Amino acid sequence: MNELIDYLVVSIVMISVGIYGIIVKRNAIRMIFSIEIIANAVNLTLIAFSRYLSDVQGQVFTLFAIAIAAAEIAVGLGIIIIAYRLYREIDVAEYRSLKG
Amino acid sequence: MVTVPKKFGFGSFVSSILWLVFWIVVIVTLVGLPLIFIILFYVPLPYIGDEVLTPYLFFSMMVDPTRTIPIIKFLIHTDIFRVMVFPGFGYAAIIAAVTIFVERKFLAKMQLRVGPYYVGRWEGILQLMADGLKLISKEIIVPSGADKLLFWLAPVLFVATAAAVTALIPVAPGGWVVADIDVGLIAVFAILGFFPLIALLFSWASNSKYPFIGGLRALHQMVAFEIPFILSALSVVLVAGTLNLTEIVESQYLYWFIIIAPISAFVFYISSLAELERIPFDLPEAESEIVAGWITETSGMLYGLIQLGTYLKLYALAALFVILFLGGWTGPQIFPEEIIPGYTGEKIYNHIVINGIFWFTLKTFGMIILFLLPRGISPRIRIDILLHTGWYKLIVLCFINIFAVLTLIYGGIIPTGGILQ
Amino acid sequence: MIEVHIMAEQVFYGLAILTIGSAIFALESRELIYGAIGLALSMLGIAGFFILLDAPFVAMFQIAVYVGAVAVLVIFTVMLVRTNELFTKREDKNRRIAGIVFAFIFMIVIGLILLGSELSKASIGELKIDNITQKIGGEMLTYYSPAFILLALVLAGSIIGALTLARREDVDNSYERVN
Amino acid sequence: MENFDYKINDTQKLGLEIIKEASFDDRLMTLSVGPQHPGSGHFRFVIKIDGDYIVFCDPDPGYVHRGEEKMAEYRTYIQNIPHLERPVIHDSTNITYSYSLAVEELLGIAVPRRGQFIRAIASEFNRQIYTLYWLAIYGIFLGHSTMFMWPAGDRELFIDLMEALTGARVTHAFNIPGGVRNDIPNGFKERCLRQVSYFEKRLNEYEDIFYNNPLFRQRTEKVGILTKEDAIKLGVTGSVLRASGIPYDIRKVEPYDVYDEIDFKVQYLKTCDSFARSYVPFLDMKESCYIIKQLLDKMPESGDVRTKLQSNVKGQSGESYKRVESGRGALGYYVVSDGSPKPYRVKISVGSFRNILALPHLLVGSKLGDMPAIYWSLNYWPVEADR
Amino acid sequence: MNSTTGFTKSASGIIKAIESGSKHLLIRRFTLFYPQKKLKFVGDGYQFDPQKGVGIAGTRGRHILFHEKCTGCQLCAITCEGIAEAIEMVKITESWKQNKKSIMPQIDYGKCVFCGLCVDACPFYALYMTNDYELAAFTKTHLIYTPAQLAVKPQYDGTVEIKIDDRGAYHG
Amino acid sequence: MISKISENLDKWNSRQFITTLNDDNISQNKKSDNLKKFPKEISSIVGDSKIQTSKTESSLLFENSVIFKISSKFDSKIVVEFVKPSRIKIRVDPANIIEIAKFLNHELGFDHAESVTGTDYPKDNQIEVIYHLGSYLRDDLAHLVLSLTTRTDRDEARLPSLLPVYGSVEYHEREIFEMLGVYFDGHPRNERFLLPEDWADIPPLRKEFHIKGR
Amino acid sequence: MPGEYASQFTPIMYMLGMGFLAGVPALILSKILAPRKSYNPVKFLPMECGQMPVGEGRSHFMMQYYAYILMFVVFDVMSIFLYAWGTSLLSIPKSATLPMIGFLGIMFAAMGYALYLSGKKGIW
Repeated sequence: MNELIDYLVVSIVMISVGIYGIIVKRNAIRMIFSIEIIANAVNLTLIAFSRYLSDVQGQVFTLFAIAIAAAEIAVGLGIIIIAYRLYREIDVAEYRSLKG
Repeated sequence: MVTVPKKFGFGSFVSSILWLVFWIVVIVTLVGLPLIFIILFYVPLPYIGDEVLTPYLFFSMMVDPTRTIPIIKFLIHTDIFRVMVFPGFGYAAIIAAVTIFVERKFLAKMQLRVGPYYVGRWEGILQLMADGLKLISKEIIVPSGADKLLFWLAPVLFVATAAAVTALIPVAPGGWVVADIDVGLIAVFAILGFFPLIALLFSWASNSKYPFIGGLRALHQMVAFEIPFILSALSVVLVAGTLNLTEIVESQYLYWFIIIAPISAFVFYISSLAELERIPFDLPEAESEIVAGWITETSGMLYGLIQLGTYLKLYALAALFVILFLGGWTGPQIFPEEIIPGYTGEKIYNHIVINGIFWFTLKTFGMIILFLLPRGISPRIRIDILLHTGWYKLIVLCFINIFAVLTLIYGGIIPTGGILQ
Repeated sequence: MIEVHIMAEQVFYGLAILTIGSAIFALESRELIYGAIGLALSMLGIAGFFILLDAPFVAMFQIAVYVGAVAVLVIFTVMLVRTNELFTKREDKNRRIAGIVFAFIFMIVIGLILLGSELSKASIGELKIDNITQKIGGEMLTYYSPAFILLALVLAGSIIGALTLARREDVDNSYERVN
Repeated sequence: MENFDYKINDTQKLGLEIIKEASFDDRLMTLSVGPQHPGSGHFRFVIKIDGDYIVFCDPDPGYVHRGEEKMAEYRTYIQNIPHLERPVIHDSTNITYSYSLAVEELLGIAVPRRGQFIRAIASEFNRQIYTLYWLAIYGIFLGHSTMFMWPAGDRELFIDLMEALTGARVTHAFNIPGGVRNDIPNGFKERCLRQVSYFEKRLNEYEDIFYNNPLFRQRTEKVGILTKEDAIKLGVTGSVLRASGIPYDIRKVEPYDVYDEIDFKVQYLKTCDSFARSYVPFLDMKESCYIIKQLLDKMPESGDVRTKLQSNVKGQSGESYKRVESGRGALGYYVVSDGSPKPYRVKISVGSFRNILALPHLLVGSKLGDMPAIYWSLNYWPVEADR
Repeated sequence: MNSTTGFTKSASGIIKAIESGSKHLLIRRFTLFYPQKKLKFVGDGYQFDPQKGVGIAGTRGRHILFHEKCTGCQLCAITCEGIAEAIEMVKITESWKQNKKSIMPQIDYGKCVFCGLCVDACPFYALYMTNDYELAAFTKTHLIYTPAQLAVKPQYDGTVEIKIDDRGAYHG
Repeated sequence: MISKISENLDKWNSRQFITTLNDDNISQNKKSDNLKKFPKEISSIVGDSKIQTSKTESSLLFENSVIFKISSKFDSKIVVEFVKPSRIKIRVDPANIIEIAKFLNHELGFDHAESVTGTDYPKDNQIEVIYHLGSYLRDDLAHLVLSLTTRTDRDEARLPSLLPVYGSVEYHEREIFEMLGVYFDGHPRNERFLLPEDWADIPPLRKEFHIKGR
Repeated sequence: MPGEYASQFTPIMYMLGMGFLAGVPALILSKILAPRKSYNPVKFLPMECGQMPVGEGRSHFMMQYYAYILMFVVFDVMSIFLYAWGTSLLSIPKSATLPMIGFLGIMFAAMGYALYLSGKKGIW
């Protein structure tokens, strides 16, 4: 049977994939993908624990987390677009001049 | 001098059918029956009621029709029957087929035409079959440079997704629904969000410009109308207090929700038109601007599948309108309890279910006609007007109705604690 | 219900493969638009897990938001940010190896910690709640109402911020009629 | 109908800004509209779009009936008639009308009075046929399929009428130098009157479902504004010109045959937009019904309809330029004769070719969704422009 | 224009459009069911009176050639030369006394444009046009009508007439 | 991919081309009729011929007043070819045409060009280009069509473009360029417009271009 | 045991499978029945109105309505939150509607400002 630990393992693998993406990818949109993957892995953990405890609070947290992830993605893509317009580039390594 | 096709000869028609029957009988007796018996020898036989379904029993059922009632009952209550035949795919597909015929005749009447006329003996009733045969026998052209997998997969996905939407529709009392989900309403919205993505995927796969613009327009349209669409159902949920579609229908046994949420119903109607990509919102397929929109590169059966999916979607949304606002299957009982007076055998005819199906189908068809009507009377609108309508007008209208409903609930006019309790 | 429990394990493995595979595809696909589709599929897999964990409302929310909205937004951004060469730029190899190694180390360490802990023996029991959606709504509006208001502020701030960021200063198009 | 003038072409401002911006950017998409496009006819124009805005437009006509002018130099004056009507088979009486006028001037012959009336009736009917066809296509261009079917059906009744008169359904070959080919059949007058009164009723229904439809108004009002100055500069003609506020109609300014005896108003609007350009032909149809009634009323009961001509009649050397008002505006023929039985040079000056100049002017800066609304409102017949 | 009048105007416009559209659900259509029913034409076809120089109104369908009047003068062929090149003069086997050269027109309906100018050109009342317009054939050679075929008077039994009344126009 | 397609396309096109050529040969050989034809020769035209009109000289007062206005300004530069009811034809030198057109547009009110026509006169070795000018704004001029004519050498056909004066001649002049081979100096696009993309023959409206089989 | 609610969703999967069952055989049948003519390069070109295609079909291309899509993401989240409220409206105390009113108020303000921005300023 699938138990709590199985979900946690899936979550960890997802987080690792996300971390790999953040380290390797320099494309800003792909980095946002990585962040989303990590956020979802965390959501999965939350829901798994919520089910383990037979409680809805984890689900409420997940709803909030998803909402905030959506808001974050909107702002993140907005930033990417303004950066693209300024530098004609979506490679984060090229955004050095942002350091000021 | 005149070259008209040969006249229809009734005699030759009958003789050809007789030949066909003869050959079928011969093949069945020589090949089919031995095969069936061989299979029956190895396969464990199912229990029908209390007795094992032996071949003897099976054939004796043919002689005595009343003995088939248990097997029919057994079949009806399986999941396979629900998915394939009654509230599921078969029913939806038949309604979709009838819709296509009705649309063509209805539009033709409105436009002083005749519509399909020749195929089938009466008013071109078999036109759809002829069209299907034509589409099947056409070559499918995959444009060069297309993404082959997505190009073939997307129309099938389209039909499958449309079928998944129809799975959520309750048709009659007593659990006549394929999937009875607690969050049915949100599931409908979630699945409907897939269609523009499929459109965009298909347009991206076909490596052509016009489909590409069409796919983007489909996404824009979804963006403009998804929120009014979701919000317009909220005023119903406020009163019903549940997201389960069956319970929403059951909570309307006193009055239909269109009485307390007329503006929401109007918004739902308009947004459904937009979701269905029908005129006046058929921007993704606007043929005078972008040849045929996202289905420009489709040919043959791919086009047929997309059309099938579109009409399944039309049925699903019309049924959803009926469920949310028009009381679903509720209606006066007009079917008698017994279809054969004095019949005392096992009951196969449930008059409440039949009544529910009748009223549901009737209302759904009324809604489908309403969905078809704008195609006859209005031109297509432009994309910026569309976005403007969705964001500035429909959302405001939705909230007006939501607050009206809220006032009714808190004012005690609608009893708190739910209609169901 | 019995069938489901037999199926649940296979469904779980299928969903795991779908989720992780499409997450990797989202990061490694050649075309960014396919990457967006991969992300959407991955989120769909997560939603499948949610359903498996008896959280249907959250699952539907996940599908509606991620497939319906976020995938659309990402695809539009990909459309907006033109110039195809930007997307096909290769990463340098060392960085890639470092990333893979680090990810593996992280996975193994945390995995070992988890497997060694008591959690590995924890078993999921019967579900003791009904009317999940109503419960969620109730919790959200009573106990967590300050967080809810805060969330509203976050959403409002994000939309205003995103629009302000994406605005073009160089065009003064006060002539545009929206209708 | 509220009349108001536009000082600036405000719909196109944003588009023009985008053109400036797009010139250094690589985000343009080239679309070729036509020749196999549901929204072009036998015509092609290459557009470049930036998002939803058209920033470049290059018309490329010339796909059908090229070289009618050259072919006319190889045929006698009368043999030319079935050829010259090919470019606009829906308006074939009008396109041979001005040819007949020009050749009559070269040959120095006059048309009997009854013939002049029959000509005018036939040309009015043909204008109705053309305009109905045009209106049907405008309907389907904007996605209004009912507006495609109704005018197409009502056009059929006029075609039946023309068939009774001339014997052919579209390519009538009816006008001929010296008059018309045949007299009207028995009972034609009553049939015409019944038809016209029926059609006037139908026009009100068109107004209900199409012109007063708010969705149609949204599509066309304040879209593609061709100001009066631009209209004159670009030399557009016909309904496009009249929609820009200039009451110029050849039937009024230079009456040919019997039009100086007819009482009618030149229909024009001052809103200069696509709606006006689509509404002026409609008003013309209404006015045309009135003209037909008058013509039938004033027509002499009997008399000659045609001056007899030799089949290979020789013209005096010289030239003539005659214009009529066709469905698409002024239609002029410039015919040069060298005294032989064949014309030395025939030039057809058609309204379509003049109106098409306004297409890039209007399309650049407008939205892609406005393309059909602007393009077909220019009253452009692709085949006619190709000649 | 303020918003309320705009709203009422557009609402009334939509309602009128719906009314006008649904009204037509009950109106008789004027579709002609063509192969079963045929339209009634004026007269017997387009004819020409060379004496007066004026035609007689009628449908321009397939030609009819009166052998006893045709003199083989080629005027129809000459006229057609510049228009469609559909008429060719061919030898005929039987001899007519007015036709010394024994040539008569043969018409290729694959090329003919039915302008009727050959009828105008005939000074001997020999070539007219008839009401028959159903000339479709499977091969191009079947479209070429020899003088013998042209002499046959076609049967045309069109009876349907357009009727216009208060309920609309219809064929009946 | 596209290059491969275009290669194949070329093959395809060439195959079709060969078949059409063969068809033409066959049809020409088949054509064996001894019908009499009209003579092909075209007699030359006398330049200053006038046609008798039904109106008398007195009714041409308005037209003559317009002529007077023009000739009072450009005395010797214009040649009045004819004056007919509502029609005036004047001929000018190519060198003066822009000046005169500006005068006609801005002073006299001929605000648009209806059409531009070219006629080939091989006898005189000249090409005549005619601008039919009209007026939209002035009611009294509305019926009048003024033909502004100029002639150019056939072998070296060059004329100044009237595009700066009359915006409406843009496509008409392009048409004249490709149909008669008159190059318009100052026109931005002297290029193909109506003819096929692969047209490689002399300009078709010149008299030495003959239609096949005639 | 997890998966109690999952059993509700299995019929949807069956229905999806049914869609495939309807679609795939039709395509296979069509593949068998349909004629396959000899290769013609023009036939397989993407639609370009009868011309040779210019430029690539899959370009990066954007319409000028980006603002609405940004708004859509946030307000989609909002509208589904409203459902959580809507279902529980009858089972929670009346005072619990006050946070919802506050939520809606803040979102309305944001939406008004966003619509003002998207209408006024040029957004990609």
